[in-house]
Amino acid sequence: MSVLAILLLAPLVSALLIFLINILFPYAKQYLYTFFALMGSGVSGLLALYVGYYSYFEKEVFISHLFTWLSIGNFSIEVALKADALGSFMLLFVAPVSFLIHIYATGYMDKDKSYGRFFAYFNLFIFFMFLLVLADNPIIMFIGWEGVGLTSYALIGFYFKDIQNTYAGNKAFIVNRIGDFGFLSALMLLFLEIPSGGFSFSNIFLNLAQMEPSSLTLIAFLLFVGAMGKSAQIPLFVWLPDAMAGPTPVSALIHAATMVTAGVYMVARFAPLYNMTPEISLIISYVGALSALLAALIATRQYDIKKILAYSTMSQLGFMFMALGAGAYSTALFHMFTHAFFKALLFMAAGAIIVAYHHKQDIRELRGIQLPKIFKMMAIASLTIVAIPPFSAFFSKDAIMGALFVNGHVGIFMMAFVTSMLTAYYMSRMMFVLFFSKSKQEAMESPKSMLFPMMLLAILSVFAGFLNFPEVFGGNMHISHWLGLPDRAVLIPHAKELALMGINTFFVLLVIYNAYRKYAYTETIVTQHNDGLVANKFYIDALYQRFIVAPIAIISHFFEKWVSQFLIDNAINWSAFGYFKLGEIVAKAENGNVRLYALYMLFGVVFGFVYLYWSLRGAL
Amino acid sequence: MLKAYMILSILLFSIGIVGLISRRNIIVIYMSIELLLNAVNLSLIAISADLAESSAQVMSLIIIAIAASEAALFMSLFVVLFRNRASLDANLFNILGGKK
Amino acid sequence: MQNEILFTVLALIAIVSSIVMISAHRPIDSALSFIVTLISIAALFGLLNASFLFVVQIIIYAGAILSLILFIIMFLNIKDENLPDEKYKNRWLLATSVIVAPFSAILIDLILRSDIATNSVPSESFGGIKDVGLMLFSKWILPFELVSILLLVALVGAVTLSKRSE
Amino acid sequence: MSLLSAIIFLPIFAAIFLFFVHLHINLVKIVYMIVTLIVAYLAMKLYIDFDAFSSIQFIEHHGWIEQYGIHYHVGVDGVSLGIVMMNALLMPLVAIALYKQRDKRGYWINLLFVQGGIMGAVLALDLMLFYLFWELMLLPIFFMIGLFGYGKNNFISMKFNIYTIFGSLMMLLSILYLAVEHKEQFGFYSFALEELKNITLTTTESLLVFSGFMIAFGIKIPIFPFHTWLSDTYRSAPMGIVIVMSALMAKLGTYAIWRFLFTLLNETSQELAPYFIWLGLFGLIYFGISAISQTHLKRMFALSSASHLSLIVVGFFIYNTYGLIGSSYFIVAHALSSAALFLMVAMMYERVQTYTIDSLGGIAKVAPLFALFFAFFALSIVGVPLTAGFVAEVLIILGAFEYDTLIGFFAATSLLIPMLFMFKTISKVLYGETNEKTQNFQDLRAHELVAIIPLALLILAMGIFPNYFIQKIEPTAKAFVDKKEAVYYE
Repeated sequence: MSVLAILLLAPLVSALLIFLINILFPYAKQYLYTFFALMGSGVSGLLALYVGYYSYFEKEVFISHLFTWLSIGNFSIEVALKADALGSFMLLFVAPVSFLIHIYATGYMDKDKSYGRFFAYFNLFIFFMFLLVLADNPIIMFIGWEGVGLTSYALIGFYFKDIQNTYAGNKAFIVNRIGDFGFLSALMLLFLEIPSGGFSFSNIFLNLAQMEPSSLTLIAFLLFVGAMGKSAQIPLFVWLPDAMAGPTPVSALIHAATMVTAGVYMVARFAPLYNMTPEISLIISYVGALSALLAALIATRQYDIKKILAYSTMSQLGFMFMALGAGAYSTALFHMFTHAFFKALLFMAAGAIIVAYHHKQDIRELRGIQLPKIFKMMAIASLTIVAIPPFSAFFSKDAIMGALFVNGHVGIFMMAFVTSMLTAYYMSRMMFVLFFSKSKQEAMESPKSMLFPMMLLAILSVFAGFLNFPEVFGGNMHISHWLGLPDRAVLIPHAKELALMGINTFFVLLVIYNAYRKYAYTETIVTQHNDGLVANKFYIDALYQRFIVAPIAIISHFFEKWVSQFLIDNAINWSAFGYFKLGEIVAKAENGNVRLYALYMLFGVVFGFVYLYWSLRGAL
Repeated sequence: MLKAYMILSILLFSIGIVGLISRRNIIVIYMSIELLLNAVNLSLIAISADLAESSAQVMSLIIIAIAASEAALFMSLFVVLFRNRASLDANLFNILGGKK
Repeated sequence: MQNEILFTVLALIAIVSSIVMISAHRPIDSALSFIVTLISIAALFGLLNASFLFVVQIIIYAGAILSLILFIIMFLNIKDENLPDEKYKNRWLLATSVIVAPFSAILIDLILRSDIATNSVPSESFGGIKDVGLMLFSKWILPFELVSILLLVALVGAVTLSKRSE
Repeated sequence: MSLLSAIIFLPIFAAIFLFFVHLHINLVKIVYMIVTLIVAYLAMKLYIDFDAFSSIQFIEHHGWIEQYGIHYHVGVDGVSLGIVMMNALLMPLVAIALYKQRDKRGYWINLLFVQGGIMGAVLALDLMLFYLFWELMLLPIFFMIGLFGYGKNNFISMKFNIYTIFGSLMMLLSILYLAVEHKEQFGFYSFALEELKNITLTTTESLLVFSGFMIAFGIKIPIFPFHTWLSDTYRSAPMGIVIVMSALMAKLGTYAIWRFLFTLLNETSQELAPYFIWLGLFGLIYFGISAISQTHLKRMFALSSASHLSLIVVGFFIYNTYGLIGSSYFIVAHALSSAALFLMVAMMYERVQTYTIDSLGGIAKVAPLFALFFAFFALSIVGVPLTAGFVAEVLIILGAFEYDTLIGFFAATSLLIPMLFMFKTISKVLYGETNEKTQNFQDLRAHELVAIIPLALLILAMGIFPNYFIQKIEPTAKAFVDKKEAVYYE
């Protein structure tokens, strides 16, 4: 068994074990589940660090061939795992963050009736995520891709007693599947373009040059449709805010740190393809910019603490897509890396608050909460997300800004800039409303199992930025070099970069000060009016409901009632009844009256005579 | 002359058919049938006379014999039917149509 | 010439009386006019030299069958309320005539167009009882015997039918 | 008696025996179990002995009505093997799951009969024999719906049978026409598939013959617009028959397209393929969308089956290696999933006495195992990864893209359409608050688990290790495609 196979299968095995225990022994002790859950994610977390270490320092590529999935004719799809630099990099944050959130979840889900079920799904999710990351060919990647969507569906609707949660899960999965539709179509087109040699990533990239440019464009676009769905970009983002119905660890792991970034990972994975289709790259940039702006705008008027964070996630993903579109793949990945830490931290802190205050999520009801440790952690995360130096996101976001600046699309750059201002605004709004208030609310501090992972993540949020220390400060961009992705040249003069950073930081601080004036120790958040375009999320959900969901229901009804039953079935039934009626009419003639029979005979005779006479008229 | 006889025979035959179909009185129906037979007989005899051949006359004789036996049956039927229904209406005798 | 006049008169009598027969309301009227038809047909037989058939027609038809009908009519003591209520009798007659008309018209037309008359001269004894009798008992012996069986069957049938079923 | 004949006639003779010998109902069930298990064992043996190469194997050939060239001629290849296996596997499982619910001798006798009929129709290589079995398997269904059905069962039974017999008669006309044509061209009557494919037909003739076959198959599958018998029949029919119809008989229709139309009328099939592909795609979307507004579980699953069967038809008519393998694989995968799902629905009906989706809810809370399996089978119908349906759908979509990009996109909507109704159903049935109907919902009992766990495992195995199964189908599919291309280049 190779390292990767163990890494992949450990969570699966633990998921299955938890599952079996849950089914066979409904009254099993909770620590049993805890043990298996942490074993699964722990083993893979450690192995991921090992893989990351060897990949980074020894430039080693881990490969593990499991079995042949499908072999038709001379074309076969292998279940092979491959941890190249990109894969190892993904593992490096996915696995440890998963492990930390597992630890956190043991505290969060403590005494929950469905403790076992939760961890079964959770470990299953990690399995699929690893499959997605490690897959050496797109079909297996797609399996992981769908699998994470599926577990996400199960976890969003985890508290299924409230059917609204289930509907949120349905929505997530259906919207994701629209993306998958694009993804799979792209894969199929790609598959058919490849002349021979298997459907692995390396072979695809080898054959890129021979492919039709037009079909490449189509493939690139369809792949991006898949990414849109998974990474909640316009227009397929509607599921993400609703997905917050799941337990908070789920939001932290799946809807912030890992799954939603799969779209970014996938686009980066197909970087050689996107380098050949600049027009699609531009579309990606614009979609990312618009999503970032829209989400940030909506976030400024949300009250649910988790929804604010959800929109913030979407907005940050928008940033990553902007970078991807600009060709700065490793920059996007680096932002994803730091984002995983600080966004997970934010969600975990939010979860701690929610647990401490008995599942209240509205920031208007949570004003003036008294949780000093949580506050510290949340403050670090917030400062990170608004990109205050020297927190990690400062480096990653400014790298993105720099790339956009160089790339030359002023509109995108301006949108990115406005978005980062708005980010500062809504984050500080949330922080000030939660912690800076005249009223005070006391509560129990969270258990250690929840605090410990948060601390670790806080440390990572602060220092992760130094891993890719920009050259302008004398760093050497370790991660970018390690990843070795085909970035399109991003050369920004150091003076300009410094100026950009300065301007950015200055405006961010200005915005934070404004937010402080507006929200800290005031009643603004309560008195603020609650209507208008932004507060109603631009009516997008209503639009979707109006123009997509409702028409489908109407069409369905129309098909079933009018086409199937009225038109076709009636036609068939009436053709049968027609015979019946015809029989009745004919039977009327056969009424037993012999005179009439004679009459019919007469008719026949006369007709025969006339016919014969007519046809023989020439002979006569 | 033969043609005149034949035409007369045709006319009588047609009148017989009209009576057979349009009347509901079974006695009249019976007599219409007899008229048909007579019309045929007439044409047979006319042909026989024209050909100077007596076979047709024998045929007519046999037809008359058949008519006689038919008459016997019809008469007994009249008696039976009238006894059961107290009517001569042909429309009443429609058990051939099955149960209604 | 004499024959033609006789034929025309007899034919007219036969047609008129048969029309009366089918259109009369009461069966007794029909029966009486039918006798007229039968007798005129018998006379036509005579006109055609079929002297034996003339006799047979008079005796069997006009004599036996028709008197049987009259007897039955009397026997059943048919009153007016026993007669069918033929409200649309005339319409029926008219409609059926219209249907039959093309049939007769075509036949008549064919008869008129065709050339069927041979006008053979019959022998002296033609149509006499000897002539017919010889034919009947030589060439037609089998049909004759069969008819006798038929008559027997009809006899038995008539008796069985009119027997009151217990 | 050799293997295939044993598989065909064992159930039929057992059914006849049970019909004439009045045994106690428990004995009837035992005989049923023994017979179906023997058949399952024989089918297993068949599967193991089956060599993965293209030609037809296990051929039996005996004279029957020699003067008209009708033979008893059976054989199995990669595609029919799948249906034989499903038939052999599902019948005992159905009995295990439902044995407590039905105490009528006729129920089990008819099921045995229908098993034999389907086996015969799948394995027949002589058109007359095929027609015979094709009609033979209708008969039990007629009785089952009429005797044990729900609602307006007599009307529905009559409608279903008149409808399908109408189709069968059209097919019979085509078969007879072919046989007579063979006599004209080669001097002797023949109903053998191998010989009939040699005759040459004019365009009009082959179109007529084709449509005769296609009406029969289209009604049985059903293809739009021959589908209106479907939802009523499924609603009314007892569950054993619903499973047989959705899992086996409908598949038999698609299989027959492959076996008979593609063999006999290869060129005509090629020419008409685009129309049927579009019809299938339309059906896929149409049935899927129709299913969304259904409130009756069985009706909904009926339309869902129809939707997927349309996809199978598309896969066959695409007629390339991926499409053929995908469709054959889908036949098996969908048989497993839909049979399992209908079994679950039957178990649910036994507990709550209703099929109305809106009157259910919260089952996941009181019966987690039931909910788990129900959700699993529903998801396997949707075709999520690691289930057999996913592999099949991917292959069909791949084939569709190879055929034409636009058709590929439409075929790929099969990722979306089934979800729309399936997820709504899962939510409404399993989740939410319990109500007075479902609060005492009993979880799965041991015998029910025995019936559905093999199905679940098989679905997973086929989803995770498809290669092992596809190796049995692949040579047959490739042989067909090679032949098609040979014709194409001539």
